Amino acid sequence: MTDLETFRAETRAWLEVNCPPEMREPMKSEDDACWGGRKWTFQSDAQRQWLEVMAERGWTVPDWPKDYGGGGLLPAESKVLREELRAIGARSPLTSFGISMLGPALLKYGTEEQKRRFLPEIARGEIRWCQGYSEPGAGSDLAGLQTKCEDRGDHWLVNGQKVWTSYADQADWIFCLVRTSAESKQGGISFLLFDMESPGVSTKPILLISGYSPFCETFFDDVKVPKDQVVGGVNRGWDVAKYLLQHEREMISGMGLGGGGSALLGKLLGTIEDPFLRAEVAAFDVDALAFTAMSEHFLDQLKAGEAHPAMPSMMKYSGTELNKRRHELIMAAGGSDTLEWDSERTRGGKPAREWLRTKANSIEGGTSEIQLGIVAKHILRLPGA
Amino acid sequence: MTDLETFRAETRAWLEVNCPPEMREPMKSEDDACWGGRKWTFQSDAQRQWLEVMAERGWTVPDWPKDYGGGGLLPAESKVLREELRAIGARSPLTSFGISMLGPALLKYGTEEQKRRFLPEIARGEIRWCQGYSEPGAGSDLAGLQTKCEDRGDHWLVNGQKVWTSYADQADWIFCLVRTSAESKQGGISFLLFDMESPGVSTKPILLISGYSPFCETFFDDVKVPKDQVVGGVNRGWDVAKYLLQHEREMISGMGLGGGGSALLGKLLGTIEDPFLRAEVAAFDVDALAFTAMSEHFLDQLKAGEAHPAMPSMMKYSGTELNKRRHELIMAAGGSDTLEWDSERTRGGKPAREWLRTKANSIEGGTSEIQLGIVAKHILRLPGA
Amino acid sequence: MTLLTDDQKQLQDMARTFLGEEGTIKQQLRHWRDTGCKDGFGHGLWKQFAELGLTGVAIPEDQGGLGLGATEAALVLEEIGRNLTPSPFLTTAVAAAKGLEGTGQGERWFPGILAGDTVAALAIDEGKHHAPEQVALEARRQGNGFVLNGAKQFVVHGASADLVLVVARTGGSPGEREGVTLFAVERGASGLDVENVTLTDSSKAARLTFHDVAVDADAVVGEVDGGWTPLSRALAAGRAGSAAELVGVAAGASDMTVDYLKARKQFGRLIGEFQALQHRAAHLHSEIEIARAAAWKAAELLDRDAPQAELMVYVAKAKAARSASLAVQEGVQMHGGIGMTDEHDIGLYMKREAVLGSLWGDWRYHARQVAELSGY
Amino acid sequence: MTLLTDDQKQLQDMARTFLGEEGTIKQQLRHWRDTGCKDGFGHGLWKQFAELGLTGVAIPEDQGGLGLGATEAALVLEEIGRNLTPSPFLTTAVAAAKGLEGTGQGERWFPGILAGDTVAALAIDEGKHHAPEQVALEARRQGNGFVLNGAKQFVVHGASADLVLVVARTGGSPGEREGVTLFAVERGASGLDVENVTLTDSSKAARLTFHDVAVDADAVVGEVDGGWTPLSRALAAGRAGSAAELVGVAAGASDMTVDYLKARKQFGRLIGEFQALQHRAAHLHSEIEIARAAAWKAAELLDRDAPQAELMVYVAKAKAARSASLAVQEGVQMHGGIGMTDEHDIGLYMKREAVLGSLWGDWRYHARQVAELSGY
Repeated sequence: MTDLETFRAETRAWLEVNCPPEMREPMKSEDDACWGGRKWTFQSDAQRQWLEVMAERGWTVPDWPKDYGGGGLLPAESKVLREELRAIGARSPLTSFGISMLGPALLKYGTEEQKRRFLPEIARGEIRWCQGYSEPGAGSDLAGLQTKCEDRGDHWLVNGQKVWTSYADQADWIFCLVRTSAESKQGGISFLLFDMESPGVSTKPILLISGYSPFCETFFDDVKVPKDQVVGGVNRGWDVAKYLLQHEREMISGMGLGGGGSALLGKLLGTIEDPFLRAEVAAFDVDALAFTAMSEHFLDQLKAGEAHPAMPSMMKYSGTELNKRRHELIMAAGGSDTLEWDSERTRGGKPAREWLRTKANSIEGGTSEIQLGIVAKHILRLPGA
Repeated sequence: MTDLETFRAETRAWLEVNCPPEMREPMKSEDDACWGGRKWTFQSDAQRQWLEVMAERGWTVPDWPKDYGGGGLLPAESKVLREELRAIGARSPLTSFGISMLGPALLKYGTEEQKRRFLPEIARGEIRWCQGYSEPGAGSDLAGLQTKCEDRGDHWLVNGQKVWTSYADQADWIFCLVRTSAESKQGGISFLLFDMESPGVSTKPILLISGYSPFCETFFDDVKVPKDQVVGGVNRGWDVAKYLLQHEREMISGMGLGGGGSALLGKLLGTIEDPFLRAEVAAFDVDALAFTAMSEHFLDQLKAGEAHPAMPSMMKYSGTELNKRRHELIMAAGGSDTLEWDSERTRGGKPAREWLRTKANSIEGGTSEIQLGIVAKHILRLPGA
Repeated sequence: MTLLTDDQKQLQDMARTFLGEEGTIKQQLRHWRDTGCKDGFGHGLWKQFAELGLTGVAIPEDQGGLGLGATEAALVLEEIGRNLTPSPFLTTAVAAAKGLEGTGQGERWFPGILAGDTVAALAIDEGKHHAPEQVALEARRQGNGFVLNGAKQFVVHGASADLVLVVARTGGSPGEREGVTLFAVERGASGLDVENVTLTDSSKAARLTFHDVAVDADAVVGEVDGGWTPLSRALAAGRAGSAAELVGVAAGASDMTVDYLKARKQFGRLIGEFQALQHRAAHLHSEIEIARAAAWKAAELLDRDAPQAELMVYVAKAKAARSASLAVQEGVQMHGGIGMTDEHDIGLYMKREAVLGSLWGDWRYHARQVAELSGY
Repeated sequence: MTLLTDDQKQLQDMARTFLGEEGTIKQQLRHWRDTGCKDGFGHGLWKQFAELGLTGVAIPEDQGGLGLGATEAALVLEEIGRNLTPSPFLTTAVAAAKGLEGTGQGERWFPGILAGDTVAALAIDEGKHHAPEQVALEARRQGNGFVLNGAKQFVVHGASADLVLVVARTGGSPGEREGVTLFAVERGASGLDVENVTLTDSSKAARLTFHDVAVDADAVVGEVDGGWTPLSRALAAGRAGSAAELVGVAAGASDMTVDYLKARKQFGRLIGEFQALQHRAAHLHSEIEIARAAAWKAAELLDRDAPQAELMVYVAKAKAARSASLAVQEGVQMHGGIGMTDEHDIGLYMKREAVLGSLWGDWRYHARQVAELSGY
């Protein structure tokens, strides 16, 4: 047996013992995810146990170095682990912006001290992070942000407002873009980390058309932040921000089909009486299965370091547009049943609310228009893009 | 009976006597149209007779003044005539760029002498006109044209090249945009009329992907043109050009569905075995019938002087995109039969050649992109459009 | 038609002013939604409809109405759509009124409708998809009347309705048009179970369950076993009307979006300067114009009782639903984040389109009818 | 797979160089088209395929081939698609070779294919639409062999073929997979009428008419009544291959168009600066990348003989055809007038897409298979 075969056999055996059966059942919705953090209440013993054993091995972040709480796996091993997890239908032990967004940015731009301080907490799911990027006046034009961060000698003083902060009301810490200089648009931005319990931080959930409030407005009123919590250097946060955005898009594109994964929509819907709808669903399934193939290919490219840096934009664009189409079709198949907004029959209007929720997919994390512009500029190299 | 009812009764009776039965059969293709002109060979006695009797009454151009060879009808009468012609399925007696494009421009911008000289010949189908607008370097950017027109005292001297001149090789005269001044882009353009038999004019058909050559390259080599053949004033041709373009787009949007008219594509295709294709055809028929309703409405608005000046752009855009879709579906329904390029079975590859021909619909007469830009600017009044 | 007469223009102006002033999103939709109104609309506004004569738009003059037609109804409904005004106008004054017309039921019901006192609803669907031929709700003869057993859903305004037009089967089998009978069932009928359901757009529809609901013989609208005739008339008017309302929804969403494109700045420019958005907005505008022409054409043909009316109603509903769907999706997307918030009105257009687009058949249903009616 | 191995990258480089130098539009497609070649491709180039070993890409090593698979064939076919290179590679070295594999017919036919001497064709369709189950061409037992009667169409390279794999019915009824038998019919068989038809893309396909064409028992490929097995193998390889070639067509058209956007000026700017075109080009690029991933995935699953291969082949062909159709339509439109001329190459991509997109089932056929195979 090669080393890799040995690793596979051992991993399989270990998972067999350590992955609780409940954690092998498909997630019914996003609500089943484990986010961790100081305020987290585990939904079951199985959920707690699965996080603990995986974190213990560093397998919440299998390819991070062991020193920072990771598994220290080689890319090939990491792939084997993914395959084995997929084979038993294991749920992700931890869903976290710390893992998918901040972690990669810290690994690349953080100081040694920052890595040792923040990464292990992320790996163990002890601190839940949120992202302070967008502002009311700066949506797609992210670099236009105005949240002011002044150097007060022994600390930073932050004043301003963020918007679209996902789960800010449930997060422990924030990674935040702030303006440390007005002299240059992109060159006056810094990337700052701080505790959401710092005095002067407040959040206000935003009610969405779906009736859910996954986002907040977040206000900073004379928030004091220690000096060593800037990542990547003062006024050099834009590079960190962009790097992190790529990872965010990878994550979003990975979620592309939401809870659907590679399951055929037509199978999910059961008998489709309307032949016209059936045709549309089949056309959708063609696109969705093709996109799933692309996602696998992209992930392999990524892990092999061969992915074009703008590819996440392409994936994010295609995946989110597909997901919107998916939910349009689910609504069409559900007919007037799915139009019920808060009946028990629809579990409180779940189909319609999820459908409306997907409309944000092509806006959050950079609009579809922004992604197409990035593809045009960085992949096609069109002039003036 | 009101005057209009009387007019309707008389018209109906007259048509019954004067419209030959052959001219009431649907046209099988564009080839059945009567274009007239010095080089024209009538395809049948019926075709000749129909043109003659209609021209006699001025009904090739029913709403032009009688002095210029028109029928002098009021808008309401004109509408009655159209309805009665449609009721018996009468073919158009004359298809002509003189009627649809040059005529309206002359009526608005021509001198009295020009109107009396050119309009009656157009109305009678004696002169076939072609349009000299596009140049190799000036396609969508029409005003960038370079064909040079110099004032040589007693005549103009024209040198340059046009492209996409429809049927230039069969036309008698050309209405042509030329550059009389280099000082201003749009303000240096004049609108010139001249005989295609003038020395120095030559044409070369362009072979298209359809295998047909409806367009030519047209070359002017020291062509002398009399001074009185400028329309709308020297260096003031751009207004004439734009006005004429609107009429061109009206004409094209009127032809929107090509030979199809308001006939349902699904009926035309007969049994559609593939349920997916059937769904697409039905969706197309919905769009096509809705567009037909729009065309009727637009025509009525136009005749009533209530149409927004940018509406022809909207109609041209929608109609040509529909026509492309129509032929995509015809090809799909025809399967491998329609892929045969020159067999007798396909009458020399007619379905495929017509399909390819439609691809030019959204390019000629201003691309779809140009039309959308016009709608954005002039109807939606979006900034910087 | 295809061009409005002066009278029609006046009616349009009147409806535009009335609904633009009294029927706004803030005063009506949001108000009734946020106060949790059980009807989902305001009876005061419905009274105003009556005072303006609008409740009688489709009711014959000799029965006290304006004696106008589908075209005039379409003009009013476009303004209703534009303002997302919740009201029982479509179900009561358009669909039900046409269903009752000439059946002898007018005398009983038109006065209440004209006065703005009566709300009417249509109970057709029994499953999640519109399929009127599939009606299975049983109406069994009993004595001088009938006994109804079965269930209905997606009965818009069903819980507020004084009158429910119930499509039942007195003969034949599900799938057949023969054997269908239309009944006028009054509010509070014994054995009638009403579940008031809030829909995505905050409007109310009911699920009705009939347990041995007894009705008199004179509750029959039209002929026994011949209910397809008044039902078709009601559905044609309702579908043409919903097409017009959808055009209003589309136009409202599109106008709001174009305004936003002219106001919102990003990257130092108005976003309306970006060509990609310009082209999409121009395409959308074209689609809405075409949908309106189709809706008007359908109304004109209905008013002329022309044989092509049936086909064109299918076309109009399908086209209007597709255009409105495009309008609300482009609208939300072009608004960006703010478009996702409950606070902004654009999302309300998306919700309304979903309900109205499905009512009495979604666009696929109507496209399928085009194919079937045309024999392909 | 999903990432290429070093060997595969080498093969891809080789194919790219070979076809980019020898298989160009000017040297091959236009040359054979404009000289009115009856085969529509050059035998010289086919010999070069053989010299490079490419004719044996799918033939087992122990029978003299490279013993590679669908993935390697896909890499070659993408380059063929990009250059619009006319050749019998897809029908002969991919589809027919897989059909013959393991049937005992390899010994007879592989040497000729390997040498670049033999051209093979598949005769499946009998109507204008692909429907292999519907085969009706009759093969009646006679003595030690069979007699064939019936007709075939869309037999690509049928008139140039030394070997035609004919799908016939020895049992069952049209619509059934049982009772289908695959026959290897040689060029010049008596009673075989060949009409050479030029297609839209200047390639040649034949209409074949069989009048009592007698074949020996050893012309049977695989088992009598069991022809569905080798036919499925041939079709899976052919469809996956045509998907890969379509990706090449799409990529070639898209690259040509993006280059044009960077070169053509209008209104004083490069047209590639216009945002509406940028977004459409970026969308197109995404679609092509996704189609390629699907084509590669289908090839990988075929090579692994995985159960999901059938589904993914349907997906790949459907996705590739749709993406390529988008690519050629956007390509012609963005080229403007010049794109409509025969002189420019972009129109040739449109013509090729039409033929290749239909071959062995258009995208609707394949989407329908996805639905049927998945039981909805």
